Amino acid sequence: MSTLHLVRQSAFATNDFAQCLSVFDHQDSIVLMDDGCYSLKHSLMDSLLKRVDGTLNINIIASHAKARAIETMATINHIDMADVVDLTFNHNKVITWQ
Amino acid sequence: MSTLHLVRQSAFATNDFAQCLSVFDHQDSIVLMDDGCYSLKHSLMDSLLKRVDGTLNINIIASHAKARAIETMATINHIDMADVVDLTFNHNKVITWQ
Amino acid sequence: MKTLAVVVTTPPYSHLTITALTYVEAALVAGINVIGVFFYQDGAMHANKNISIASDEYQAIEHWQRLHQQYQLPLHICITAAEKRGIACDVIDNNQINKAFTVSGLGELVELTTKASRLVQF
Amino acid sequence: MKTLAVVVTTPPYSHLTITALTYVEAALVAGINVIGVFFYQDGAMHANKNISIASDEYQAIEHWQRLHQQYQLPLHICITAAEKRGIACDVIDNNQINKAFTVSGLGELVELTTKASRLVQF
Amino acid sequence: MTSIELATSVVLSKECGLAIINSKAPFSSTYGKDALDVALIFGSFEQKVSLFFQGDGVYQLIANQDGRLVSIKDYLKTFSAFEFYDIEDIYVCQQSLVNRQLDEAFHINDVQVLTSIEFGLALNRHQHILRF
Amino acid sequence: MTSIELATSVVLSKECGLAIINSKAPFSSTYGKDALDVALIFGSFEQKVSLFFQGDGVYQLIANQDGRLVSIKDYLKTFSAFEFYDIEDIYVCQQSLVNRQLDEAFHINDVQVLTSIEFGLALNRHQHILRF
Repeated sequence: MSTLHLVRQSAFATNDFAQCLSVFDHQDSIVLMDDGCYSLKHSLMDSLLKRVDGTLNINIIASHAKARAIETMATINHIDMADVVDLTFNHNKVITWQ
Repeated sequence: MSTLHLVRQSAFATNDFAQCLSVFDHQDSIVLMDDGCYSLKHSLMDSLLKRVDGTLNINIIASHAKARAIETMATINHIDMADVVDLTFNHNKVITWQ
Repeated sequence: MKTLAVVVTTPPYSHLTITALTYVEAALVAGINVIGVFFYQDGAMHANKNISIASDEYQAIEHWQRLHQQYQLPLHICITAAEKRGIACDVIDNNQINKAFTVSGLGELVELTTKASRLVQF
Repeated sequence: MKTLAVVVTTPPYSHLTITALTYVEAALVAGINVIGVFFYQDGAMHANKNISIASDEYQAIEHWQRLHQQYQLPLHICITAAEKRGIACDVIDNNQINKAFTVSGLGELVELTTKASRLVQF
Repeated sequence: MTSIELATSVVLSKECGLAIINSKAPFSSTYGKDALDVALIFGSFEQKVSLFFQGDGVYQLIANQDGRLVSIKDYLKTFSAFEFYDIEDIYVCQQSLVNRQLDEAFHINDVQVLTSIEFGLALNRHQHILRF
Repeated sequence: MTSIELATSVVLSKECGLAIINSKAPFSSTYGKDALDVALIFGSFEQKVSLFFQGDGVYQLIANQDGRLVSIKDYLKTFSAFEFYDIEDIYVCQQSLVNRQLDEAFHINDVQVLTSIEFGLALNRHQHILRF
């Protein structure tokens, strides 16, 4: 039973990403899209990366990050929208945090 | 040169109240209205109350707080919309944080 | 003379608009010269005559019309914001625009801002 | 069979809608059976034929129409959400509603949700 | 099968229906009412729907509110119809309550206060999730 | 008059025009574009307007962005017209940049990076304030 979390808002602006992480399970995956890409640089993301110890599936839509001039790191998967469709069906359900 | 700050959003949901406080001057006044009333219970408000040491003019629209079942404290002025109009002209300018 | 200009950016079905209306009415009752309300962003939706809000909900548009009639309060909607939101503004005998509202450009906001001693946004 | 239902709550002039469109098109291209898109809240504004977005901006409504024609993608707007936002839905020969969209009730969302193996909200 | 595995399989087998997460305070936007309308229509079509309250959404459940004081038709009163529509699973995030200094005093009965982990597990039992 | 009083009176006497606070990131809403339209119309009417960037609004100034990658017409390019419209006072909150791990590398010239106190003082020099 895994969940795909679509994160669409900046963690610097709203509390939504914190709510996402509070229900996040180790089998789940995250896709950062739209302003959710900014959350990559938030301290909540650092905490998450430490908590899951490198086993976590964190993805970012490459074009959304590049449009915003966000430098990403190698530990994050750079994906496109076709990959998001695949992830939708590789997980049991989807929650959109917007 | 004083500013009236109209705070309309919950500090628990968005970063706007933090931005308001970062430009807040000791001559300024705050009105908590709409979901801004919830900010009364946020730790940022505790910090503010400590910082200004009781000299601060903090107001809450009584009907907005009561509709939300928010318990207010005696150190806060309970006002109505006519008072907000007065405050508008007792200060040099208004910033709305929404 | 205390003069006030107000900018409204919330749509008629938002409860935040009730606060804007209450404030403007309190200002008018207090004898403040409210030189105009400028509806920008989603606020422009107020001028759409086809808007239908359930009858037991707050009727923001009727209340703006009432203030317009009772106090000759000028109500300006931004034409660009309105057209983006599906209000046709360029038609002769336009029956989609509520007559209490004047279709204006952003220049009207400049006018209001420079004339008013206070500008308040909702 | 992979079946997908999508809920769109952002208006046509929001850039967030581009992401929804890109996702739905990627699903269709991948051969997913997208059984319908349900436009709720501000998403209902998509069906307003009078919406006019500057020609050099992204034309979300045209892209939905294209997907509707190319893939017979069903596009449902919620009638209550639409009427709140100034789209008259109860008129015969209604010329305010974009023909690519079907005026539906929330019951259609129940239908889509129970039939789809995945429900994704934008 | 250990008792933990048994418990897990029971949880898994119950997967069904729609979960609605409410994340917004009640009186400044129509999100709460829009979510309620979805919940009631699912109920009236006899489809399983559960309600989750998290973040500022928990304010929707707090006792002694009165929207009429700010000219708002109080849709929160309709929450009392949940029983009639067989909407029985109503969950609230304990951490969200604590953060906001709120007591567990609600205007409807049978609200289950869950820790973040329980809240996540309960969400996970549903097939589809919408968030308002 | 002390030098501090003198400095204060100079600041006070300059009070004029409109300040626009930009608080939203550029590509997910129309707020940035809506604020830009207001700034340019004030400029074209030869009214003084100053731009402030705070919170996620600072993302509007960052170099090397490209909205076309996500099919958005890049209104940020229009920022280069500020000079033509005599919009000269462009302020950004340093703390907002630091929080977001952003360098002071902007896509337009003459952006002034201010501490929170300076940012507040600069705002205070204006007669009217709008925030988008």
